[in-house]
Amino acid sequence: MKRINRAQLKQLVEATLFVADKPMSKSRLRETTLAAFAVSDKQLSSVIEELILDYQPRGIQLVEVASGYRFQSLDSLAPLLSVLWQESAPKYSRAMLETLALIAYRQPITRGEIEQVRGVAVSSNIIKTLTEREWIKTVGHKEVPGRPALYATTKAFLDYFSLKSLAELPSAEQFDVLANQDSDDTEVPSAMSDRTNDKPEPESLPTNE
Amino acid sequence: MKRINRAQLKQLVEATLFVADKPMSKSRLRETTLAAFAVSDKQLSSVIEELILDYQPRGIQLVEVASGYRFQSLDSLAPLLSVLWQESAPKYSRAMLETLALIAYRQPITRGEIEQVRGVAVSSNIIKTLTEREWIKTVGHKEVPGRPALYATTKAFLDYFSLKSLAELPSAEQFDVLANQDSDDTEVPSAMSDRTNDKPEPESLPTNE
Amino acid sequence: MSEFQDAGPVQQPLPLAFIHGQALIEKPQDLYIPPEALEVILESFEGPLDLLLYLIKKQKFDITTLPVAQITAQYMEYVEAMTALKLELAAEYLVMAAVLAEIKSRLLLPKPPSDNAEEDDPRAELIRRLKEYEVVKDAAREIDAQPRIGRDIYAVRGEVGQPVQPVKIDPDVALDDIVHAFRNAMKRAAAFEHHTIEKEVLSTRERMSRIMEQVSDEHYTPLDALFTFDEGRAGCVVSFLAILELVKEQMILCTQAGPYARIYVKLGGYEED
Repeated sequence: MKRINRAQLKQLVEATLFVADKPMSKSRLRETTLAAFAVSDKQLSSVIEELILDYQPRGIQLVEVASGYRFQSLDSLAPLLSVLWQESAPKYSRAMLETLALIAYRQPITRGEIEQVRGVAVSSNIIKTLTEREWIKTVGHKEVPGRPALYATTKAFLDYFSLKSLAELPSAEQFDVLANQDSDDTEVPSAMSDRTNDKPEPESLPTNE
Repeated sequence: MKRINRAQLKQLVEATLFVADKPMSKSRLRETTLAAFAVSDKQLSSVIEELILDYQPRGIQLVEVASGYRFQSLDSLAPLLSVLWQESAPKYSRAMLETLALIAYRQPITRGEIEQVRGVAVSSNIIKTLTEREWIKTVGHKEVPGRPALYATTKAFLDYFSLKSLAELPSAEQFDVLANQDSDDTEVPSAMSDRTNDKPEPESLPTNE
Repeated sequence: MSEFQDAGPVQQPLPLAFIHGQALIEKPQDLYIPPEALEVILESFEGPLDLLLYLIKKQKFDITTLPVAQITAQYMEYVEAMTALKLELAAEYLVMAAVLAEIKSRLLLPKPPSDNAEEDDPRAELIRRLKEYEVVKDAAREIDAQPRIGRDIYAVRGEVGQPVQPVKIDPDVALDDIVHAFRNAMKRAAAFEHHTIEKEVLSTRERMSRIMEQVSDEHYTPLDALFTFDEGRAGCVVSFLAILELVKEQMILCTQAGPYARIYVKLGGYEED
């Protein structure tokens, strides 16, 4: 293990996060550019914290999202920066957003369960698009006839929406309230009452790495 | 034309250069993100100069290249950053493995001698790849016209295959006997017509699994 | 609570649809709707729950006190209008119509004595579903408002200062592969010799004869004159082998004045010096 001084470590972490094409976690940093160096957890954390502070007043920010740290433009500059790209950001249909919301809040969930809550069929196209965007993935199959796929959101979904974990999703409390109501409700065979707790844990659940 | 204060201008220029996927000249900046603002040449130049200075001690630098300004990682960090990009080399072709095998069992051996046994030319690429992997090396020259290089395997070759010495290579004689037994094989002539010795053909590799 | 919910549907209604550029705020009170408009209205709803929620909000009813009679009547008007216009009505709308009809009829029936009146309310399940759907609808809206890459955030794409060579991961090789490769090479070599000797001998012999014809015993022929470019490498090799064979068999004689000098060929064996 080679030695690296603090200034060099800071430069290396900064440059790595800058050139990487995806957010990088501390452990990913350790596996790649820091692999050859003796760096303590404390050192690495303090260097990253310092970088976050360094960039606070700047036009770009170092932020933590689900799968790690990344540099991104200052939120308030987005409208001005959008002229750099010809194409505007895609808009998503309500059907797609509602499906995504259900997968995000109720994961793991089957297509049938989504349809039950929404009251309409979920088109295969929506599932396909969300899968292709790598926002959702199949995390298992429900042990009921037909063994339907169980969907969950991915870290890429959280990254895209600048979230560190599912807990940061807006209106998470409302869902909690609903879920609690359901659990008290013994009579109504609800869409949620058949959810079990022994489902495979999706990767995108809040983590503390 | 809207007004923009110096701090905002600096943030906007910084963010633009950070998120743009190409270097941007001052005029390109004026045409895009600065289009709506009243900015003098002097202001713009001084903001860019200030940014260049700001980043001087950092792992990322603002530099001017032919087509404009761009942020890039510190030159000296490039070798450390290269681990972020990894490429898997294609599996070795049969030609490569046979060449290596002949060098291992018949060392020291010239390229011509390998060609004689294999019945086809040995591409320079094969010798280069094996040399770069440090599995073979030139140990001398054969005292015949042209003084061809004599190849032998290295210690790294033995290490890779967990061999203490060449004597531990599975007995060649044993295979010679086998080879003689198999030489009646009717399939053999078809193997001779194979001239694609540079191309990977992993499927045709004999395996013992 | 989102803007949409805070604003009463009457004071600040959300346009249901845009028809020929005009916002259609509310379903016209008399049920006459131009067919194209109804189609758009239908498309603007994400299913029967969405339509029911719209009707409830429009009448400023509370979901929890779901006035089944009124809502059912309005819902049926929609469904009937859609059916009358022969619009392709999603099956879900008809299922909901049946649910509403069932609830209505159960409410009309005399209530059997029960300990828990609340649980027996036939509206309970529909109310629960409506509340649940409303939460999902809000959540979808909030996810949409969440900052996203490409719209609110631009990710940084950094360049490396110097061109970097990607780290190459060498393929794995098993010792067995080497042994088999050796075995195969030897196996083929045996076959190769066997086949080629016959072939090559023939063509070399043939070439030997032709070379014998070309050279004379009177004067020297330059060696390079025996090679023709149009034959390609294989032809040159055959010629070369033929010459070597001829020299070996002392049928021709090669002489060279000095190192790197031109080589000349003459018919006949080594001259007895």
